[in-house]
Amino acid sequence: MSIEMRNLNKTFGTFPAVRDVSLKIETGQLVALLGPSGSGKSTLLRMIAGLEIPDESRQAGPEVLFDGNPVGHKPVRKRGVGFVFQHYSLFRHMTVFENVAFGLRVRPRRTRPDRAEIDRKVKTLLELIQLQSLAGRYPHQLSGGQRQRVALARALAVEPQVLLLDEPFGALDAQVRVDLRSWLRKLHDEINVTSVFVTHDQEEALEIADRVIIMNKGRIEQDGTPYEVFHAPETPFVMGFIGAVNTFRGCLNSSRGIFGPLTIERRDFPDGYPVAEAAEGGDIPAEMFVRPHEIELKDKREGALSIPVRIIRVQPAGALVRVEVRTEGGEVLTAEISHERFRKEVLSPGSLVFAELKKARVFTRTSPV
Amino acid sequence: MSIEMRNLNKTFGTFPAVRDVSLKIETGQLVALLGPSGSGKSTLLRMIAGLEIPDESRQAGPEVLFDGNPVGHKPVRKRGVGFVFQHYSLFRHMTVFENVAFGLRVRPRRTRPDRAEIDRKVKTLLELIQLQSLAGRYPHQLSGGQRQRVALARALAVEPQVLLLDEPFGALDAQVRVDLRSWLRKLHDEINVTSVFVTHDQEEALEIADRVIIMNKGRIEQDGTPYEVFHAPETPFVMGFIGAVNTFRGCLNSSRGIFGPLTIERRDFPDGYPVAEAAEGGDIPAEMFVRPHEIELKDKREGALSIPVRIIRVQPAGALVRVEVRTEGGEVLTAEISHERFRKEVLSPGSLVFAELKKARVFTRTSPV
Amino acid sequence: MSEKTMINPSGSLRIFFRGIDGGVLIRRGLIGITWAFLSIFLILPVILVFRYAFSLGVVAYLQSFLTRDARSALGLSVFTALIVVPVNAVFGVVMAWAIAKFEFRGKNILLTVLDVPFAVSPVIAGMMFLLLFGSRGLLGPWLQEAGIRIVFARPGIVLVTLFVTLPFVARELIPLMHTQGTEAEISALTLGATGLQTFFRVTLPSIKWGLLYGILLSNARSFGEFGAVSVVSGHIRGKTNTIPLHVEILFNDYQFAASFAMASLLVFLGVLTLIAKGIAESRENYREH
Amino acid sequence: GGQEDSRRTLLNVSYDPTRELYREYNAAFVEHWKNTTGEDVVITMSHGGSGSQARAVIDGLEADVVTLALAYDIDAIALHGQLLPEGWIGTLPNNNAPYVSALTFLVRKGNPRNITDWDDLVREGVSVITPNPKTSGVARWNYLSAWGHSLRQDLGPDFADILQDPRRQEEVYEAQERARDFVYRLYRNVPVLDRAARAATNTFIQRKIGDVLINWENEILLGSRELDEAGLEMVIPSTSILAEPTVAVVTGNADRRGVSDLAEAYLRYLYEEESQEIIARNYYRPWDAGVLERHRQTFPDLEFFTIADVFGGWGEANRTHFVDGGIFDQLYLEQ
Amino acid sequence: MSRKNSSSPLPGFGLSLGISLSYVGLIVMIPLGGLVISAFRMSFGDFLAAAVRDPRVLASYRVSFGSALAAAVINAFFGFIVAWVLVRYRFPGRRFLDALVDIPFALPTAVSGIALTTLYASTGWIGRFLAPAGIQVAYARPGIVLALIVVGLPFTVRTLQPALQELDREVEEAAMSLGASSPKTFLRVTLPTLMPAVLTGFSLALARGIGEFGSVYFIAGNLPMRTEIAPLLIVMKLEQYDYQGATAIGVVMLLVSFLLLLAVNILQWLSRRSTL
Ligand SMILES: Nc1ncnc2c1ncn2[C@@H]1O[C@H](COP(=O)(O)OP(=O)(O)OP(=O)(O)O)[C@@H](O)[C@H]1O
Ligand SMILES: Nc1ncnc2c1ncn2[C@@H]1O[C@H](COP(=O)(O)OP(=O)(O)OP(=O)(O)O)[C@@H](O)[C@H]1O
Ligand SMILES: [Mg+2]
Ligand SMILES: [Mg+2]
Ligand SMILES: O=S(=O)([O-])[O-]
Repeated sequence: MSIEMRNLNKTFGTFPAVRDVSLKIETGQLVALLGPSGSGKSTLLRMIAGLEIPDESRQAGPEVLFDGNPVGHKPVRKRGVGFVFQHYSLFRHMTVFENVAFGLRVRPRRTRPDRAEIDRKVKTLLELIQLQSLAGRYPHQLSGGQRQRVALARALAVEPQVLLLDEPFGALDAQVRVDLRSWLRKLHDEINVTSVFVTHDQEEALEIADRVIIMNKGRIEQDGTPYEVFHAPETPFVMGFIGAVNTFRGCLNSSRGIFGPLTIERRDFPDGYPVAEAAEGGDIPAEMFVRPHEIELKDKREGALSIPVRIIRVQPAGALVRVEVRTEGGEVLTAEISHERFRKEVLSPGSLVFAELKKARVFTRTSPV
Repeated sequence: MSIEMRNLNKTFGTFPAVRDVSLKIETGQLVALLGPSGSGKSTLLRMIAGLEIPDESRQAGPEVLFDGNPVGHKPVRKRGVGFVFQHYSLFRHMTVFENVAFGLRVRPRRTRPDRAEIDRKVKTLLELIQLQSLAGRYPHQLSGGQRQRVALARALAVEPQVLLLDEPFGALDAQVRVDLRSWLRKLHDEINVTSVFVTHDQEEALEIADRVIIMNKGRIEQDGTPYEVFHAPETPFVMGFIGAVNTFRGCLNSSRGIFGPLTIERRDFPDGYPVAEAAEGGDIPAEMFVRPHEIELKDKREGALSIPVRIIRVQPAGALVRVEVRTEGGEVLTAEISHERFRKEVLSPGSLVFAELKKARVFTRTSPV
Repeated sequence: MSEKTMINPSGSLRIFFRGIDGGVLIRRGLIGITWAFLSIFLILPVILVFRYAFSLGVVAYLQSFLTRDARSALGLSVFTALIVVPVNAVFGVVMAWAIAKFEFRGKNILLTVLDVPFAVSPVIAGMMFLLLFGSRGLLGPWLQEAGIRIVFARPGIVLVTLFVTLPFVARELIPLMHTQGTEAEISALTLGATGLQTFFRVTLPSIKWGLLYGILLSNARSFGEFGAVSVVSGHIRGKTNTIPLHVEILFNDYQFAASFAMASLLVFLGVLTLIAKGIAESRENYREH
Repeated sequence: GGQEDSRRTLLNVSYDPTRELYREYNAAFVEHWKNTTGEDVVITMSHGGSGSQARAVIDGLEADVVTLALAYDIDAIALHGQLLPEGWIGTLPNNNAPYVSALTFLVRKGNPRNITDWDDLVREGVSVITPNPKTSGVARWNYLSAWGHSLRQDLGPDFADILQDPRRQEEVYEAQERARDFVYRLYRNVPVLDRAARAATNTFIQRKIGDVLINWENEILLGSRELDEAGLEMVIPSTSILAEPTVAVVTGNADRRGVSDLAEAYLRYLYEEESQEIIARNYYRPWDAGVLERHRQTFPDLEFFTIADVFGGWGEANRTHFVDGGIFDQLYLEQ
Repeated sequence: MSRKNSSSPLPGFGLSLGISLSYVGLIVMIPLGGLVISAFRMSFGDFLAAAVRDPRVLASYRVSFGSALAAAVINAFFGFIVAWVLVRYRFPGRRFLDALVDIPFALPTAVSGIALTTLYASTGWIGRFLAPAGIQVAYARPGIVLALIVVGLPFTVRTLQPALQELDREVEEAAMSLGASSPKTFLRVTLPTLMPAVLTGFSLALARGIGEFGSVYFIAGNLPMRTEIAPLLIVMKLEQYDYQGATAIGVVMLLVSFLLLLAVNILQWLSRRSTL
């Protein structure tokens, strides 16, 4: 089922939690809503579920459409969405089995499956979440990860066509989280449903979503594939929020950019020169962002984007070696290089090397490059 | 101040939370206690602080020594340790300033600094944690990260020579955690204390600690630098716990190892052949571990450690490109390759490539290679 | 377990080394004070009640429940409780639902009003109903015209008892429901449950022990209320005397043993309530952890 | 069951010490009524402090007859509740008092404080138990009796007449002042003010508080009978006010409920000889001279004075002594 | 009372609030209103004369408020110890004591009054030991305080217990690791943190004590100006057919109780807000 939102706004008191969001999610997608705390992710999700009513706006009426049909008038229990909370919110007085069966048992008599059918369905679901053997347990007898899986199965039991998850792994240990992530991805692929999940963990979003929607202060900052938001962030906010980043503050004019230790001629910019407007007036303030893995450390200066730096700390534990360096101006940069490279170069704290920027994104106040 | 522990045991009821731990931490080190939930990290830390008394053991008496002097008889308030709790445990009825000043104000009159002196000290500390402007706020008016910094400043106010931190960032958002990590590292270097911090987040431990102690079921599994525990794990547990890993189950005999799709001759093992004992008897069960970044994806078979695989999923958002592949036997492996490499090879889902293991650690039941 | 060992409320074990809980001496001292204080103020009076109740032997004790007046007082108390307790349970749950699950302006005022019966002197409570329904009260003449008797009859006794027991169920449930939040209910709604299904299948089971305790407390209070009922009862022998009023009458009639026997009945009721509460709490803990 | 519904009931609202009396009398009356008319009736009772009982009737307690400790309380019902005519007094013989009583003392066995008359009650260190005149009928009688005794000591046996004599105003004034002081000293000796006669008896006998209890003669006789082993003695003072508990039909209620005839008969039968016997057996002084004579043993003679003669009736007495801010309140303000 | 969070998805807000308001209105507000209307029927001068000018009434306030205050203070103190012991220590009989605390909720006040009087009268089990020392409990101010301690005890203990349970042990450990001794930790950290609960329990016990009648009536002695409590005066005024006087005192007491309760609720609300 596709989900469409048009002109959604939500104000609490005078605080605008969601501002003018329009969005379409295609059938079968797994979409991540990513953003810092308080950015309105939960509120948006709850509006989709019908747990929050969008503000009436002056202009075009706000709408939530499922498969093109407005559902604004439908209460939550008629929308056919599965909703999963961060804290599982399992029914404490019911066993795992009863929790999962709940949605079937409360159906009106006409559409309620018979006992055997419910039994069969629940068993299938418990197999899906690999908890067949724990059907008789109560929630307090389960681990966090198991509870979360039960919560998911419970939501799936009513065969929703839309699955909404509000920080489904937020309450779990780092280790368990990582395991459940790929499990959720697999599950989504198996059962063919449209899923939207909220997270403030960028790794989680990048790893499992087909599409990442980044929210900030109630608005959508960027909407794209994980690759796009990581490699082609459209705003400084997205740049900073997704992945680690080194920031250089400086300015641009028609012929060159000056960022702290670096003066870069127009032709030397690795990814083309920032916007036209820079060409016209005088200097305009700008920020340059470079990701750690986009910095190479070499023993001699190469090209225009090379800065002499001194190594402060080397941290070789991990898939990449993280090296902290200090520029002559005193700024600290982080570079991430591969172990192969690390073995080749002599990179011990104190030694002087050159940091070469292989890629750099520049944002002027108004627009990105 | 150096910290030494000898023969520490702690049993709750009949449950052994810490078993026979002996350990020496040198002055000025920043040590991480890393391990899964329930492995006894907090208990060990609390024993150092004097918040928990070690069990009397039959043989040699348990001892905690600071700079070589036993402190077993000293209550927590006389040990001169700074203790920082996961949930901050700030005093709710006191302002930030009063929280930080608490330790100075409760000193016996003889050693208590005068008002002006306390004022000065607290101000310096607030500057250190960059919260000068919030001195008058109450804890509930602070963000999580700010609270945690206040908790640290409060512990530092009494100028402890040992700083103990129990999951100092456990209750924080991923984003804030990352910021505070490097801040903690810097702080430790500036104020010259011996620090021990508990975490169950391996990234955190690897990133900031000088030394990582890995605990499991109350025992120390490995004790070494971040590099050692990541690149030379001594046990399968450490291997699995630190960093992502692909696991191959199989067996070894005197001339070769057989792991699922792979049969590897003795001479082909990239890191030497497992222990001598394997040479003697027949096949012994073993596990082979390969980290994702230690797998290369090539378009042709190269060498003995190459497996034909089909690509399932490519996830190029991140410093490395994560590729999931399936072997002919149906096992799923994860490889992490650099973006450079990714651009060179044609790696789209469905295509057939060869996964080459550049490194592999084999553990027999009793000993690692 | 050594002297220093204690279990914290959540049931886990911890040892405090000269911690704030104090050394052995302080610990023993405080426990001693608690025993002494509760003995003087609670245990001795209860013992006294039973001593007098059985002073004429078990037979006399049992016989004191068989007199016509005793039976009628028992009957009236039971009658009152049979009305008051279910009404309290239903309205208590409804009020707790509104207050604990929703945010609205004026909640503090409603909460305060809900507490009024705790704080209002029982005598004033009785007087309020007199001022309202007495024959010289605001509605009295009109009621008399219509032939409706409220005060000095069962309805008045039921009304004042409703008044004094009003907060018990809601007060017990509000904090409980507050900490439980609304997520479980919302989950039920997303699973297609109707409002009533949500309430009966999700909310009610998770508050049932708290509800039971609230009911027991209001039951005990309904049986035990003296001051307010005394004002509106009229003390008609065999008609409008409840157990506590009968206790007083017997006491005034020099029938001390019988009087304390009736009182002991209420102590039993109290003890029963407390036992039930103990069970309820242990069930609650079992579920939580 | 159904039978109970069809029977006519009569509610007698009375004060505390009459429990035993009416328990016996009601049985007798029900039988008498059955014998004379063939009708089964049920009499129900309500007991409490006299004042609070009157108040309940005013507030709607549907009493058909009231048998209270003082005429004043029934006046209040007439005045505030308009449930019976103002001129109710006199509708039955002897000012509606089918029995009267004296006020006597109860002391510990052997009379250790040697208390023989009212004057002994004001001695330093004697502890006196009497209920609160604000709420208790007998307490008012006690109070007035003490006051009257003081006047009697000052003005002599014909003090009732002297009080009315305009020529002896000055003397009377001084006597009243001394009476006031007398009562003041008496109440200084009172450690507990119970709410009603019965509570005071309990305090004295059961809790063993006080050296002397002033109470209805009937209450004391009854108490000492039921608790004889407690070691108590009755002391009869030289004088007492003539305590006249009064009875009346609450016509407003009885008429409405259709039991006027029954109520009327219920009260009238109190004056019959067999009832007067019951009354005497329950330690009330019967109105019937013959019955009284038969019980001389129980009811020794003493010097009575009446509230009408000495205090100008209940209305006057109440206004002077018991209203808020009256002399009784002032006594305590001075303490 | 209007709805702030109009978008809560839970059903039944209007219905449940409506029922709540109607029920509370019927059982609490209408009778309360009756009382207030009756008070308005008298002139302000009469009201003052009856409620605050009469020295005897004033004295009864002093007795009522004073004794209730004393009892509430004692209850706050010992209630704290009792709650502390029940929450923090494990010892034989703990559950028994814990259950006992609710007895005064369940026992009719008249019964506890009679029982206490019997115990503490100079001939009682306890009174007989106090009397020789010249300590009079029953029929004196200490007796009133005693009865009020009993009826108020559950209020202080039961409000403190959950607060103590919730109190994070780590906060105390933090204080000790900063060098604070046990007493200092208690006074500077534990106690201030529990203060809202202490105050709440104290106010509830106070409010209850001011209004208590049944138990006090038996033990007080009821001497005007000395041991006569305000609720007794109300009863007395009623029995003297002085409805206005009774109403006036009732309104004053009600006002005080109401203000106390309001203060408690606001206090709780503030402390909840400040500890989010
Ligand atoms: N019921 C409410 N009343 C008032 N403000 C609210 C309410 N619900 C949410 N808000 C505010 O709206 C903003 C957005 O809230 P929302 O829960 O959508 O954030 P979020 O992105 O989910 O954050 P988090 O990651 O912390 O869950 C927040 O600033 C929050 O304080
Ligand atoms: N007071 C206690 N009573 C009983 N068992 C305890 C107590 N404290 C800890 N334990 C048990 O001891 C074991 C070790 O606890 P500890 O708190 O040291 O673990 P941890 O490594 O810090 O785990 P986590 O990461 O979850 O904090 C756990 O299994 C725990 O259940
Ligand atoms: Mg959220
Ligand atoms: Mg821990
Ligand atoms: O019962 S009395 O009114 O006489 O005290």
